[in-house]
Amino acid sequence: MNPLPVLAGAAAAWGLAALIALIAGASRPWTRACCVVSGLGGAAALAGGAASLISGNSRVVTAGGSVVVGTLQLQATSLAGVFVALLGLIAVATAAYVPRYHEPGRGTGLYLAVYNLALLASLAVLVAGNVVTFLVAWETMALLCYLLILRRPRRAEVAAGAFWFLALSETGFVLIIAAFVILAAKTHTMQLDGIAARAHLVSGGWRDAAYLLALTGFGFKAGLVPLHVWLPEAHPVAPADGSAFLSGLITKLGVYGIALFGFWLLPGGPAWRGILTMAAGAVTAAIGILYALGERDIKRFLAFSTIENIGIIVTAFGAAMTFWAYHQRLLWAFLLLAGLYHVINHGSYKTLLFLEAGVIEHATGTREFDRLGGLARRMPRASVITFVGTLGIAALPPFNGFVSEWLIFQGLFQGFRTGSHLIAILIVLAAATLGLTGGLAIYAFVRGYGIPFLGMPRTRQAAQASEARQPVAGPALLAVACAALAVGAPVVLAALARAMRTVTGVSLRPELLPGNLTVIPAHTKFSGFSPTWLAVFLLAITAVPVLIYLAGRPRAASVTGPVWDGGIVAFKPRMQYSAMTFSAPTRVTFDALYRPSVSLRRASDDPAGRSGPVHYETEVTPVFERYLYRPVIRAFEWLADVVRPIQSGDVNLYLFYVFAAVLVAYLIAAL
Amino acid sequence: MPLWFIRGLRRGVVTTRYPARPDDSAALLPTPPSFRPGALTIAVADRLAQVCPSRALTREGEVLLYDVGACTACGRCRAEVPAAVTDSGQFELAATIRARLIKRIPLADGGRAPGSGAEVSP
Amino acid sequence: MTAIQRDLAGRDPGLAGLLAALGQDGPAAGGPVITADVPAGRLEDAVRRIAARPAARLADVFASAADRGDAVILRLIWGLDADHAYLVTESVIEAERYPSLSDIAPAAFYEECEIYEQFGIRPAGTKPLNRVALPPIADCDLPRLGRAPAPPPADVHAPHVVGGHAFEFPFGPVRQVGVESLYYGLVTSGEEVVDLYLFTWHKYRGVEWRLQGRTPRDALFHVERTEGLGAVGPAWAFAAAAEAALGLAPPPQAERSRAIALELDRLYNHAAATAALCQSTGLVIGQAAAEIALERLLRLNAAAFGHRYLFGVVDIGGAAAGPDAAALRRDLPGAYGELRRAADALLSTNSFLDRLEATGILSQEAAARLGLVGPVARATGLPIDVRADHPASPYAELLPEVATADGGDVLARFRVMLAEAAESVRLIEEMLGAGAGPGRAEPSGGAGGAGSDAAASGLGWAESCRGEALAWVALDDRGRITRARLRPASVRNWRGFDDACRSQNVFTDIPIIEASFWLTVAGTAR
Amino acid sequence: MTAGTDTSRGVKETSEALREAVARQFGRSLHIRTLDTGSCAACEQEIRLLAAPHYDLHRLGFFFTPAPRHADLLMATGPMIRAFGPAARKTYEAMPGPKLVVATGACALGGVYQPDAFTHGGIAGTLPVDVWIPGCPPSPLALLQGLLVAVGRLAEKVQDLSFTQNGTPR
Repeated sequence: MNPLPVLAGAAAAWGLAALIALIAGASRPWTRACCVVSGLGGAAALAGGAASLISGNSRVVTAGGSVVVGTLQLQATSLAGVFVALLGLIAVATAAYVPRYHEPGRGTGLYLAVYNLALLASLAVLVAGNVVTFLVAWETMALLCYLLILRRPRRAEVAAGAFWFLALSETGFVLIIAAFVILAAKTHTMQLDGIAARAHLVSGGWRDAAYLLALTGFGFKAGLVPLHVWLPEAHPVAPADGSAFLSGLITKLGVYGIALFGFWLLPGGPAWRGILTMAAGAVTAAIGILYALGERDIKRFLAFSTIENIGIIVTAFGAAMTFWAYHQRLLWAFLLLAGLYHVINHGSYKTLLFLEAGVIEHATGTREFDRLGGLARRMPRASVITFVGTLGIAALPPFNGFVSEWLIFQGLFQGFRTGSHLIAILIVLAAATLGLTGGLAIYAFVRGYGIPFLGMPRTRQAAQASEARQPVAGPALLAVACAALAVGAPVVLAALARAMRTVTGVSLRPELLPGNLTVIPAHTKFSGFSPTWLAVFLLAITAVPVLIYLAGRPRAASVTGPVWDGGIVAFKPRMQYSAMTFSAPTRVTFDALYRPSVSLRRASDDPAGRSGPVHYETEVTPVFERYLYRPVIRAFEWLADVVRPIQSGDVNLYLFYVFAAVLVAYLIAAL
Repeated sequence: MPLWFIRGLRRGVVTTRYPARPDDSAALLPTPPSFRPGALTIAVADRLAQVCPSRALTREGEVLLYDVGACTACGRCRAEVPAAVTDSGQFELAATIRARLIKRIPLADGGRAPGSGAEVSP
Repeated sequence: MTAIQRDLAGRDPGLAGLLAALGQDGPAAGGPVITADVPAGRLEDAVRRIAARPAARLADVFASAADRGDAVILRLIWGLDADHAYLVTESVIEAERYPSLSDIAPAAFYEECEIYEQFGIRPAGTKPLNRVALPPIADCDLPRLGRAPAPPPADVHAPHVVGGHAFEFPFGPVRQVGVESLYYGLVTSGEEVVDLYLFTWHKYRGVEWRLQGRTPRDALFHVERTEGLGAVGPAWAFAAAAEAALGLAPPPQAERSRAIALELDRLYNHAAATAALCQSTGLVIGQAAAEIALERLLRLNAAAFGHRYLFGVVDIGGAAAGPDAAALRRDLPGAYGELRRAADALLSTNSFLDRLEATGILSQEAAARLGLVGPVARATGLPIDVRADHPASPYAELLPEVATADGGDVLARFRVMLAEAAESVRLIEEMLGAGAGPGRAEPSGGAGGAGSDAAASGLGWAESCRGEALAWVALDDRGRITRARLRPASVRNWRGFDDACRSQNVFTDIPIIEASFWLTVAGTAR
Repeated sequence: MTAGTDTSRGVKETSEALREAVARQFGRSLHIRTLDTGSCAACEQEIRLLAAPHYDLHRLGFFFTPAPRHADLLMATGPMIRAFGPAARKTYEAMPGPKLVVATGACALGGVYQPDAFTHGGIAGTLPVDVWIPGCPPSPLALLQGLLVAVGRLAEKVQDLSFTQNGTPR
């Protein structure tokens, strides 16, 4: 079947939702209506994405047409289908979340309008069939996201965060244009599949240039280190569903762009291209999780964890390209598949976590780890849902993160198949980095879940938190998705594998899935496991002790008493690990990266040795902002000062500028 | 570490065999006093009760109440009236009922012969 | 307390000037204890003058209720170690406030807190005090030595609030097996110890209050049981104080008998500290070796004096028990040999030494500032040893040599203890040669040296295994105690403990540091 | 766990039964938690020495445990400072039953300190005592005997001692 009509329906729904929100979004019932429509659109997108996965590349639909902007061309590819489906899932979950999260009002109306348009623009990016459509949609999407972040423009940090986003996004946009222009110029076509078909005409140098420009340009959006700085700035200031959208989808659009160039427009390429991509990914993953461990704000923490996951995905892509260069087409296709599966998984649980972060913020009025605690007792629903997401993102079975990361690892471990020792070592090195990342991720999310939800409340707000009238359905839906994507992994992977054949031309079906719900990393006789049966098994072994306990309870006499506290007068909330003390070991181990600064005030420094209040602060230095971006910014300010004299305000002078510009243009054309 | 091991072997076994066999180090321990009822007159009993710092000795009529539990075996009573007080040499004093640690020691001849206290005084 | 008399000529002439400045006439300041009356108005100036003097340390500060009205007599005891004398200044405080001593001599802070809790007067200034003995119970009406403080305003006690990214690790009061109850508030950033404070109020037994109205000999029973590990030092100090008040001179063989007990006390305590160090570093086999030595030393105590912990040896005016010289000569070398062998083995075990080196470093400056004593102070290079600085008989003739070390870390303390143990053995053998036995000087004439307050009060000291133990006793004309001040060494050295624990150390070092200090909670919460 | 609060009579009958239960349930192995309610630290030293080579209580199946949750027997020393009472009761209540309390040393038995504003003068009023071990401090041998009496592996001797010369001093 042709997915485009379905997607058109989704687009229409979102347009309508935007209209409703714009006109009557201020009132609660209309807000609900808008969300229902938007949710329907999401469902349509989900269906469309699935359809395009099933049907493979659909034909191009051309509409309109003018000499200036070219034609509007749409095309549902199976590569984009993955992202479209994710877009749909996120849209549905968010639609269920919004009505309880946003208090009705004019601002909400506008916000929802912008949000639905942003959904529309993102869809357009994904179904864009030619360069112009893609670029226009991309820029629209960026601007709309900028407005999303500006939900509360009064506050300074909001403006700053939004500006970080816009600045980096535009910088990246320029590079993306350049990449497309190179390809379009060398292949004499603006159509994406045309470019893909004629890519062999482009000389190696230009191919590499185009790819590097694309990697960097999309890297800004995806959040590759050191192009990641906008995420921790923009995520905390946007509303919860806004940041969920940014993390869940917008960063993935960057990944889509990289995949677009690396696997479809310019497949293959020299080994170093893959190695470079892989290295960028590995570094991003490690740095991302390390900074996450240094964070005190839940949303900044989640933003850094997003950077980590993007790193994992890009590592998989880079390794895939490397394998291509060594004629390991099977692994090439397999790692692309694993990466895309991780895209879906991360999209689901990261959205979940951001939505729950919003719940926590509304229930307690803070996002600071060290002002929370003991929420599991006060907010059981939120804690269960968050726990599912946490297990997923910490890549622990039986949830989905484990499956995709396992696949990626299995792919990397087969680096030896390249036949080159150096390459094999490099790939295994990347695998080791991801190993470190995975370990730290578990550490980080033990902290990320334990500090807010376990222990005793650290502040009065946390002690009085209540989840009554807090959104549930949206996150719960995503939690179910997390479980389904794990248990049903073989099925999903099978569908993906078949769909990707249209991109890679490699059939993974028999190698990947010999049946009986087992997954094999491309090559049989290497390894393999069954996520489904693992989940069943885990449930079984957890059930056994529970059953024994339930069976034994009537007979066993038990006395419930207070916790043994060493006989102190009373426990104080201060007597439990805080977020920063919990991650102190990493701060000590990696202090070269963190460059932590410590400020300490204590009464016992008094020469008489009196004891009393202590205050201990430690701050992590934002290395990239300080040592990379600040100089650049200074340089631009300097440049601005230099060129200011040109703007004299004299009309004749400006006319002369125009004349000179035209002259130069002619000269260039003449040569 | 191996050095430590060898040292240990050279050192040999020092562990007591108590309770299977008596332990001779018990002879060194300070032990609660034992009284000669013959030499205990009311006067002596009062002196002992007065000198006992832990109030283990009190006179109740014609009986000297001796609380072994409260006694610290400080030896002051022995020093006060050596003729009436000696060492019991008992160290296995654990009791499961507090009352079993309180001994009633009858005083000699109903406490007549008030001078008798002077004879035993040093 | 017949300490050898030194006359002013033997002393640094500066002292005469100082005393003159304090309004003292020279001759009166002949003995090892100089008493000076300092009016409250001139107290601050006097403290500055004395503190400015080299080798003058504030050994103790305590108060006692004056006979008339609500006035409080504030006594400062200064150890003028270079001059081999103690200087006791007495000031009558009428007001609620008195000049803040800890601003000039920081060592006075802990005692300022004590005095506030016991007498309700507090130092001038707004600096908060710490809770020392009173439990944090709203209506805590424990009997006081003086007048109870008014319901404390909020600013009296410094609250132990932890801010920022650190958290408080509560430890105790019920801690490991076989150790005293003690509460650590351990403030940590997750790795290093940021701050540490102690609560000891749950062991406060009001001993000083208990002693009031008792006869010295009756009180001695409780003094010995105030700090059972190392009971001889405080007991001797108390007995010496009472003897000074009563004007008694114990017979020499009794003094030697006390001194032998004191050195045996030092020996077994250092052995116990060695065992504790091994335990805290997880060297079980070394712990066993040290404990064999410890048990043999305790049995030696029992054989020599009839008590494993040497209770009941010291007596007012002499010694109630004399050593069994034969047993000592027979068993001391063997028992000490055990300790020596264990120590040599430990000093050649690197895994052990590595834990001790650079752990719990205490600077000499801190030790001097906080007025620490004993092995802890000597391990920082401060040669404070009462046996040498204020030699009471028989130490005047023995001339013990003071063991010091540099670095002030746990290893330094360990080495000091070992050196002291060796010195103790030498001293014991020497004293056995001179002959020792029981004996008691009976009060000449009416008991209690019938008379004025000055005559019936006295200061006593002894170098216990933990350092200088001080006692001050005032008797009424019936020879009963009106005010007894006990200052075991533990009271002093605990205040250096948190200093040693802070900063560069991590959790696991704290038991090691505690073992190397080898203090008792009972001694400080008395 | 109100046994800790109500005073001796009610407790006494139960403690007899309790001792049988203890002897039956863990006749040979027992875990000990110590509790310092204000002692002078000498009793603590003697208790530490129980584990030392000379006495080695492990050979008799006794072990020390820092966690009351794992302890069967509480060795309490000291006169029970009033301010420490709550902590002592917490410790006792943190122990699983059946459990024994051994009052260790003259202070704990009410010898050295009389009841006053500072101390209860003995632990009997605060905790239900099952075995009393006199001594100041009780020597490790005395402690061993007390522990063995506590688990019914040794008969107590003190009740047929008269502490008089013509009695049966043995």
